Amino acid sequence: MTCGGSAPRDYEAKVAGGRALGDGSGLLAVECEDIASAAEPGQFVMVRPGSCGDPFLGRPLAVAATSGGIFKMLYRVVGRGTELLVSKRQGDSLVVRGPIGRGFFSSRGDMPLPKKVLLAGGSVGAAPLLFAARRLGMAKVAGVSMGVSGRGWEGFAEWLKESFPGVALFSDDGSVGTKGTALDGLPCQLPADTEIWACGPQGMLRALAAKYPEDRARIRVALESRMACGMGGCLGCVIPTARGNRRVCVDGPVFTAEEVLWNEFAD
Amino acid sequence: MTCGGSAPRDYEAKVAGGRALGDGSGLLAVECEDIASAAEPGQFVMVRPGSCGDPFLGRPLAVAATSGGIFKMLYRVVGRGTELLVSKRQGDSLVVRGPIGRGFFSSRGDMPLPKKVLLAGGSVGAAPLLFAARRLGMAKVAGVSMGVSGRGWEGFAEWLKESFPGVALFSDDGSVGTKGTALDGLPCQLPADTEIWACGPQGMLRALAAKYPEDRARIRVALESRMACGMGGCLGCVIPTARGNRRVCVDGPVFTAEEVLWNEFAD
Amino acid sequence: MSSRTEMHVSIGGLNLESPVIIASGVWPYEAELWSPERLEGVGALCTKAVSLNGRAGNKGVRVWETPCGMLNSIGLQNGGVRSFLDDYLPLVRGAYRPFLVNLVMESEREVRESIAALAEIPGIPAIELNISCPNVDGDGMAWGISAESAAKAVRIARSEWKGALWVKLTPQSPDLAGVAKAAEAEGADALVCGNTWLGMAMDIKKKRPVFQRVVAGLSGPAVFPLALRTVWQVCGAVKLPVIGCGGVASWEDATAMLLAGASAVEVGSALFTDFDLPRKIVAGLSTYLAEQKIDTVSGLTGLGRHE
Amino acid sequence: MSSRTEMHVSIGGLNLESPVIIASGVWPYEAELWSPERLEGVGALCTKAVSLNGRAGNKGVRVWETPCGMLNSIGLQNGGVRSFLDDYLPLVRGAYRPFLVNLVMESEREVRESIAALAEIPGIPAIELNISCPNVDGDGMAWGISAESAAKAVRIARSEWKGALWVKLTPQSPDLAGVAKAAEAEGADALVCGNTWLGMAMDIKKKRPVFQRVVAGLSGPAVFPLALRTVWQVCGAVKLPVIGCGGVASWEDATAMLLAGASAVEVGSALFTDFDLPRKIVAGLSTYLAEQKIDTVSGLTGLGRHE
Ligand SMILES: Cc1cc2nc3c(=O)[nH]c(=O)nc-3n(C[C@H](O)[C@H](O)[C@H](O)COP(=O)(O)OP(=O)(O)OC[C@H]3O[C@@H](n4cnc5c(N)ncnc54)[C@H](O)[C@@H]3O)c2cc1C
Ligand SMILES: Cc1cc2nc3c(=O)[nH]c(=O)nc-3n(C[C@H](O)[C@H](O)[C@H](O)COP(=O)(O)OP(=O)(O)OC[C@H]3O[C@@H](n4cnc5c(N)ncnc54)[C@H](O)[C@@H]3O)c2cc1C
Ligand SMILES: Cc1cc2nc3c(=O)[nH]c(=O)nc-3n(C[C@H](O)[C@H](O)[C@H](O)COP(=O)(O)O)c2cc1C
Ligand SMILES: Cc1cc2nc3c(=O)[nH]c(=O)nc-3n(C[C@H](O)[C@H](O)[C@H](O)COP(=O)(O)O)c2cc1C
Ligand code: FES
Ligand code: FES
Repeated sequence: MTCGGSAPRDYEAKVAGGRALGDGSGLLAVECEDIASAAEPGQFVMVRPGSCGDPFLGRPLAVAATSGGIFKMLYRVVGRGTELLVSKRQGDSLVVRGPIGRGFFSSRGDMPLPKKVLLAGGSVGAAPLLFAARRLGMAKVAGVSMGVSGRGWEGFAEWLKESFPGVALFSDDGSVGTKGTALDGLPCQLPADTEIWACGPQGMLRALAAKYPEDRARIRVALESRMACGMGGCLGCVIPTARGNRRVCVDGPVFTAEEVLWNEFAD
Repeated sequence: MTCGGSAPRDYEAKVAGGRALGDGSGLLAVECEDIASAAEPGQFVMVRPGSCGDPFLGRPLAVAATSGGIFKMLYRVVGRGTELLVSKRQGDSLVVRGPIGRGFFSSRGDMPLPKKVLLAGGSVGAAPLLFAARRLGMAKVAGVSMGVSGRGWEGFAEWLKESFPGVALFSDDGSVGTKGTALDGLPCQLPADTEIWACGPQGMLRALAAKYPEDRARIRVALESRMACGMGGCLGCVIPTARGNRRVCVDGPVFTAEEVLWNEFAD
Repeated sequence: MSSRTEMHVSIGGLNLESPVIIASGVWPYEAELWSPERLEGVGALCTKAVSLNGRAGNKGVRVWETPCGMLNSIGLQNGGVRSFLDDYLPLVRGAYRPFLVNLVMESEREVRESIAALAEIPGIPAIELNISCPNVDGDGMAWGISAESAAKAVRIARSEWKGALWVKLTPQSPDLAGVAKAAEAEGADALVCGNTWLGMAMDIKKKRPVFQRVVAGLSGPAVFPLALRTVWQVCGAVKLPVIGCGGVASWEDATAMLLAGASAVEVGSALFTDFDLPRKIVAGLSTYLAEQKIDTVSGLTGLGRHE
Repeated sequence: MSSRTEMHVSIGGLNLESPVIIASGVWPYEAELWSPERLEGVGALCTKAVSLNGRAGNKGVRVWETPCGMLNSIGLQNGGVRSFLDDYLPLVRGAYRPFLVNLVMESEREVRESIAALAEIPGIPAIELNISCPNVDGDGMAWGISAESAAKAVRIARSEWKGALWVKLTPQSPDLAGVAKAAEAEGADALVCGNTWLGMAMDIKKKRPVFQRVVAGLSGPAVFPLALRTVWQVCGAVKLPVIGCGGVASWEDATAMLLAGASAVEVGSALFTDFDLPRKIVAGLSTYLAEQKIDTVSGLTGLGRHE
């Protein structure tokens, strides 16, 4: 159960800037040398968005990019925690715990990188994939397929196109890109030298595992789960895997689609 | 028990600006037409300083000035609630309940104004007195005596001098103004045509009542008490008076020093 | 926003225009606050505690903030039942809403006398019997702690009072289900679940408890998960309508209470920071009903119990 | 900041460098987090719950945020006592601090076997007996609910275990003082007061309880006023040292617990948002001692009880 990476730390960090992407999504840049220099794609931070005792728990948000002593997060407003992020301005302080977990690279252990990687994401699941694309280098990225729910996500879609030139874009209602899901942008057969790295809603990841029943070992998914501690302590975030319960926060959040026992849990 | 004034309302108001006065005290201006136009000196508001569920209760703060649709408050950082006020900037929103209570004027009922008023205050007790001085007109104000604790209050003292030209200033340690308390700036005998209007720590108000045992009916004090509701509902803020328990929030906060049973309560 | 029938609930002898009730001890007898405009969304109101004789209440600090909540030790300050009838009843009636007189369960003699005084006046729709106070005839434990003493309290009140009788339970009871069943058996018309939770605070500067009586009652959002659990348990134990009370501060909280089996909610401390909460709860419930394609708010009651 | 002797406390057979203990179930067996640098201010640690055999824990949602607190329904997930000894004990020892093995009070047979396994290994300083779990031999109620069942639990453990034995009470007991006295009489060395508070949450989108077992344990700042009250009551009932636990999230909270009679505090959920809390508590206590002109932290214990 001991975690390979190093345990996260808590920082009182300053907001370096933010950018609204429309309809409750946005980017937030935070000054934190330690996290920015150590984070890898797929890792995340726990952000305490308030300035007081409530909301009580941190909110898990993936690291979407790093540059210099700054890291960025991509958020979507879901409830009161993320709502508080919208009003953050440069200079505001923010308590963050991180970087947390095994990302797309460290979760491989000694396994070499594949020749090609297909990136597949749903809405803000784009965050770790963007970071992964940067680290992989565009030459290795065989394709990017992204899905959003549709109307209201136009601003976000623009940002996706900016961030992933050539992205295949899908939406549930067809109002943005092609009607369909991120899965529709993926090949029927997964080429032997290729892996899929994915992040998005559980339903999408489940469908992805179902689409390639034979190739699940070559699919890496960054999972979500309700979390209290983000340090492996509470056992609140476990998911059932072939090796028993595993903590999404520090044993993951990146797992292979093969490890995860998709049928034994529902959101 | 029914309150003479009108019951307060809740407003989601915007901060119009702020000014630090040094060492944890400051002024905060808030846009709220209704409160600014209705408030009288001695009335207060309940401010919920956080943007979330904790701190839970509003903080009582006196109205220190009004102009146009804006009212001002003078705060001193005491704990986590007032601490949160320091970081408020223009445009931030703030939940305020007000205006609350009977002020220096309405608490008189039909009693005519005296010819002269002496104002005596301790630290941020200056707030309602400043407002009272404006409403009375300087011609009616026979003198202003203010006490602060001393070192660390230099910025605040400067602001006092600015706000009350000719103020007699005292401090416990003599580092600001004369060594002593606001009481030392008051005459031994209270002239027959004069009232004292006071606001400050309970100890100071108690001492004031003790200084003029015969003239307590001509001393009006704005009291403090722990409050939960600021609308007369919880009965949390009562003090013992000659007429039984009275609620500081809506029956006061201004009482005559005669009504209050000083010996029956301690802070 | 919401049609009248959509929010209508009929509970324990009262017809309410909304399932949001103002809890006892929080709403002042200030004329303006009993005007319809200031009571939007409110289905009914509970008065402050009324006892036979006037009570001065407790000395010293009476309220204290805690994380997402507050402690209070008011001590039932009130002018007694006569003063209530003379000074405040006209005001209370003027709101044109069902109301409940929150009656302190004192000794048998006292409570019989209080009820007799209330019964003399026509048009008092309901009593909310507060059994959180010590049984001075008995062992000094609160009337609401055991099923036996609760049964006795309800029996006494029921024999004296013909109108609607709601019983307000105390979460300090180790046998809430038993107390609830006892109240049901003795003829209560509805149960309010519940009152404040026993807590305390320490003044670390003065190195002594904040409250003169040491302990005090905890209320506010902090207790919501606890109160919801007791509502779930009590609704599983009785057929009587149950009113959820404790920490309700949003329409989501109210909805959770209803889904757990409550027929209505009482809101207390949250009004200290938001006058407008009842209206907001009704608006939220109305939108929720539409989304869930449920016709009336009473259709929510207990819906969360069938998995 | 604080001298060693100032913060030293000696409780129920253990010598601690500070009165701040990490509560059970919150600190992971991650090597780095057991290094001295990451444990500044920590006087002792409780392990996660250990049961005789491994337990998978509960399915479904396990944690849920509430106002200033959280609910958990982890279900004692652990690998069993053997796995604890083989996989984690070396790590736990490496912290060079007193530690307590949080032992689940299961059936008599199971708990005897678990203790036998622990007793075989030299150098395990203390057991923290968790009597919040149902007594499967008895009526299914938690061992810690009644004085009788608590007495039996402590008797069993005491007869098997020679080291320090702390007993962790559950606030769900209607007779906390009785339970505490029973544990004292049966030879417990200290009492931890207490565990989580029974609450629940409703998922209003899914219209069903959030947790598969419906109820879950409430912890965090929200429960602090309740926990402080239980500490006050238990300290009034027994002579044993009491460790305050529930919602401690600042040095002020820890001070309040000590003044109420506790000899130390355990911190749990607050570590989920602040790794540095133990160090901050120690720093705050140290400043407070200086201001109050009190020599050692043990001098605070019970100081708030003399008015
Ligand atoms: C490893 C990981 C990485 C994530 N990365 C991102 C990201 O980069 N961008 C982004 O927008 N979102 C991300 N999420 C989802 C994000 O954590 C939730 O949307 C957020 O916690 C919602 O908080 P809230 O206060 O707005 O909602 P509320 O519903 O008010 O939150 C209440 C509680 O539920 C938890 N919660 C609510 N939704 C989720 C969820 N989907 N997953 C886990 N916990 C949840 C919250 O953390 C909180 O404890 C990530 C989640 C995980 C687990
Ligand atoms: C009618 C009235 C008018 C006031 N006007 C002013 C003013 O103009 N400027 C100013 O700086 N202060 C004023 N005060 C005092 C001010 O309310 C407290 O300093 C403030 O509430 C402290 O809050 P906190 O969160 O910083 O402190 P904390 O100690 O963290 O507060 C905890 C709780 O205690 C209450 N509390 C703490 N100190 C006091 C106090 N002295 N009086 C009443 N309640 C208290 C808080 O309201 C809160 O509920 C006034 C108080 C009253 C009753
Ligand atoms: C200041 C205050 C006074 C109260 N007075 C009474 C009372 O007189 N009678 C009563 O039955 N309950 C009384 N209560 C309890 C409330 O009616 C309610 O049951 C409790 O506060 C829990 O609900 P809440 O969390 O919404 O406040 C009082 C509560 C508060 C905060
Ligand atoms: C996620 C979680 C897991 C817990 N697991 C255990 C446990 O295994 N054994 C135990 O005795 N207490 C357990 N507890 C209870 C804590 O040790 C502590 O008693 C309780 O949370 C109250 O303290 P707090 O408010 O500081 O968290 C757990 C608490 C949490 C939040
Ligand atoms: S969030 Fe606590 S173990 Fe993963
Ligand atoms: S603050 Fe509630 S009655 Fe005054």
